[in-house]
Amino acid sequence: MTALRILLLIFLIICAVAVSFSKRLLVSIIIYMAFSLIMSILWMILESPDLAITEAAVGAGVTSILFFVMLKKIQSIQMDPDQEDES
Amino acid sequence: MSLIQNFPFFTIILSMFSGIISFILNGKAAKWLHLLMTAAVLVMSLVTLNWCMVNNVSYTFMMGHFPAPWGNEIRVGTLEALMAVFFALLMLLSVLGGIANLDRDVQDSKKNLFYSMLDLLMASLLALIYTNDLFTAYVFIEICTLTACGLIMIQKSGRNYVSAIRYMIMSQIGSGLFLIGLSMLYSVTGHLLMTPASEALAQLAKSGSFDVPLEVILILMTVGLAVKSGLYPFHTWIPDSYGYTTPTSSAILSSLVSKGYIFLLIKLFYRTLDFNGLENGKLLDILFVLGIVGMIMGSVDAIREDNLRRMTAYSSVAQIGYIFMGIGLGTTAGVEAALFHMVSHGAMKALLFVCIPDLVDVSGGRADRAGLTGAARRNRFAGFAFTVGAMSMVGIPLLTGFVSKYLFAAAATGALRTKMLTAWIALAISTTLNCVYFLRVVLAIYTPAPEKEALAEGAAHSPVERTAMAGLIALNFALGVASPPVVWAIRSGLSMFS
Amino acid sequence: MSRPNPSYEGSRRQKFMQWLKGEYDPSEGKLETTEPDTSLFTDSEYHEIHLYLRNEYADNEEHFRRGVRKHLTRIQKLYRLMAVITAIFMTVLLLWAVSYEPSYGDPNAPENNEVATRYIEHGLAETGAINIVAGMILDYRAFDTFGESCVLFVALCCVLILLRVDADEEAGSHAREAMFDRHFEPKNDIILQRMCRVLVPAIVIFGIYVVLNGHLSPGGGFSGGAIIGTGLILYLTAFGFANTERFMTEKVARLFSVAALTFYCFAKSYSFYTGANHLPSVISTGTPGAILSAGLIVYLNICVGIVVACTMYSFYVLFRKGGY
Amino acid sequence: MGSSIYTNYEEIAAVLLFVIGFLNLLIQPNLVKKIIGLDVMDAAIYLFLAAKGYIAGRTAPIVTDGILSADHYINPIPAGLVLTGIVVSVSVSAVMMALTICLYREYRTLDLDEILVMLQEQETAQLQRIQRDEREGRSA
Repeated sequence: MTALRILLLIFLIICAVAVSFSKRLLVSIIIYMAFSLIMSILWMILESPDLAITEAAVGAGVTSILFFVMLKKIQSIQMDPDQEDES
Repeated sequence: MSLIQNFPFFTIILSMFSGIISFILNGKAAKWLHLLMTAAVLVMSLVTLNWCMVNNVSYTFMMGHFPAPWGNEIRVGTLEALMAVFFALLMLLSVLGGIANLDRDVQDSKKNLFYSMLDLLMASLLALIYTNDLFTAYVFIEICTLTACGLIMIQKSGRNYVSAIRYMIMSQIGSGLFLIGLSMLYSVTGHLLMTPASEALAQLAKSGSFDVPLEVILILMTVGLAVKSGLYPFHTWIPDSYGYTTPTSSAILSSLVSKGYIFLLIKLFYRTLDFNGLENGKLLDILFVLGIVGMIMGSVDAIREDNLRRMTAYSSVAQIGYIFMGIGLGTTAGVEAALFHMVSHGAMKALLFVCIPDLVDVSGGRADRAGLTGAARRNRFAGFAFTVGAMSMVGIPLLTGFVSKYLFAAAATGALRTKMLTAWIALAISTTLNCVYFLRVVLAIYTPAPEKEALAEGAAHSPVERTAMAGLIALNFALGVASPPVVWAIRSGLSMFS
Repeated sequence: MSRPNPSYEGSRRQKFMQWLKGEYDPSEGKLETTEPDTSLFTDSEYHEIHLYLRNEYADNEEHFRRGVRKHLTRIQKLYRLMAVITAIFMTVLLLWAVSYEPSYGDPNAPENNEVATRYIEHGLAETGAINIVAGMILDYRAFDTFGESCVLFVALCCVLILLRVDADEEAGSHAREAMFDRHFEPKNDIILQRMCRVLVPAIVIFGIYVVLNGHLSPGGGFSGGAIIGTGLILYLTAFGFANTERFMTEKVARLFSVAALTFYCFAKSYSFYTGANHLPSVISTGTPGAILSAGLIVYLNICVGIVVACTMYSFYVLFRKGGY
Repeated sequence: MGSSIYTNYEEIAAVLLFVIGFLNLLIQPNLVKKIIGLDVMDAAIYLFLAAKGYIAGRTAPIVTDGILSADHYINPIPAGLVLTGIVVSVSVSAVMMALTICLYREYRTLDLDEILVMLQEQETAQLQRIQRDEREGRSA
């Protein structure tokens, strides 16, 4: 169990570092999703099922969806021809 | 338990409830609800204050069916009630004082959301004042941060978005530090309520275990709250956030929000982290030094700034420095002076922020000194209000700024010799610098500028705003002339605070 | 404007005054400006030349931009350096503190004191909740949790202020937002729609199960609400606004949130008031294990669930289109 | 250094994650990464708290088989605090995301440093325009 714990913790740190160094934002967000899932497994190991279910629903679910929709929105603003002419 | 003792709880719930209900009201109804709610909070807090002063006790109020180490609780005393009175009063006057500007700056369809935020801000400030539980404090700090962010960006413009996001970043760092300190505190004491935690801490200090975590906890929590209240090296978000939003927001942000965090810090020092034990540590010295640096550098930055609202915002940095300097003196008198200055700075800054837009309006929208020339001749009332606020900031007798400077100087005599001299010198320098930048503006606005007379014609005069400004002027004079009862209330409140 | 004293230009005093006034000269250090020989010109001519030169430089966008950028980069470098130093200092400080903390999994750690013991040993009798965490956050420490719901509510208000497109917005914003939204609309994707017919009811029912069993099993209002919200979002992505607006409009979301929060507010006020004044409370804890047990907890969980589901769905919709 | 450093892996990881998140929040110019940094920072604190609540060999605080002994369950308080905290961090990140969209709409970039440069430019240009107008007004 200790080995698994340490492995998961190392994954967490790798994810956190990878977020800051990845070039594309979409990749960072997917890595953040993975971060949340690992976190939720860790909380299961730490005997806190309440937290695990919340983190899985919120961190990996809703927050990531919000991130995706934000990126999409930004892309659609970018593609908007009207605004390009104005600026 | 008498009905009056329930009033603090009623004020918190009432303001939260009006915040929730405002969400489905229209803008006008939400405005009236907000004004009525603040007035009700003011009256109830006054009654509580009276009750506490007559009975000269402080009491705890259980939030639920379970007593101290298990359930949440709030604690009420003279000092808390006094702060609640002033916070409600300043909130009411700031909103009334900027009401015409609010109508102009805030979109009609979003007015109800704005008032909803104001209600919840009031609730969170009241909860920060009264709470006796560390985690409740954290949750309400977050409400306070988010509502403050909402107040900054209510006037939609790119500049306000930038200041809002900078504010959020700094505040989240502060909250993060506070929360990790809180987790460590919980892990070594096992309590979240302030009083049991302090008992556990006293035992730990006796047994000598966990000395290192305790020191780190102290540093983390203090730095967290200092970042959030804008102590000098962490002040970079202040001028932008205060400088460009609607005047009510600026007034509330500078006179209430940052004060709420400082009050919580003082409460932590007194109730949990053992203020008297702190005197031996280095932390108060660091706060003292940062306060002094803030007093001087804030004023220097204010001198360099030409835009009037940003200048006033920089002067807030200096005033926060005064408050931390008072806490850093390490004596009860210093904390009393800091508490009085929290009130008096609130009164002065609310007045300044509320009257500046009127001066700018009669100068064709220009906020720099050259553009404001003669503004006081075009709008005499606002000019007078600005002069009173500026004189108070400088520390002219009969006004509240003088009393707080006097209290700081008097408190310094009781401190260590080096601190005493440093405090006096810093007070002298800071006052001189205050004089420079405020009197410069006062002179500019009274300099005749006949070619600009035409600008005065289009400016609107709102009687409500004038009444509110008159109220703030009166408050400045009242706190200056009749300060002894307030100081006495602070003193007696502080004696039953811990 | 009088002619400046030649010896004043470039002197320390002038630099100090410039610094004091916060003036920033964008062409500083870039251009060699020679003062025109004053003996050749009359006073007014000199003034004109002076004005012309200054205007030229002020309008020179490229110079100006580079100057500002250089100035800001200098500040940013310093700022980054400070941030890294702070971070290193903080790592050392925190690790130092952690090394003296109670060790992992230690049953004798100070936080396992009478508070936690009472929550476990009397929690079932006093709150009626089998899930002790739910009993703790919704009964023992209910004020925090009410504050937490309010945080979510405040966040919703902030996002509404920022992103909702109203009638009084500048003309054309509605049309523009609708056009942006076309990038999201699925082109009636048959696979997605078939999958959603199966998945969405399952997700929503699971969410409702998590909410209703908050006091009996892991989960509760918040996680269940988030699950329901995700289900609604999935439905919206598959079938588009035309279908969701049949049952989920802004008005519905707003009324549900406010009703839930109002109920929460009143229920908790009642319990705080009776608790503090030592009055008997009419709320009974019921039989442990039944769905309708644990006093107010199950109702509060439902309220939190509604608020969270509506808020999450609203966030998504506002981010996408700025309104319903 | 104390002895707990050899056993508290979760806490050490939490400290490292906290600092990584802190640095991301402060020195990443990109707003999206700043927000992720903020979330990482908060998650680190929650990991710290949850690890504090764990007791070796005990089960989750959900009453099973009617056992009501404190020796059987882990500490429920950290879990409750973290549950509250997660909600707060979601709310904060949602607000920051909304702000990011607005900033992008206004300035067409996600780089906060770039935005600050633009603001400074606007401000200085405005100031110079005012000063120029004044000079011309006076000389005329």
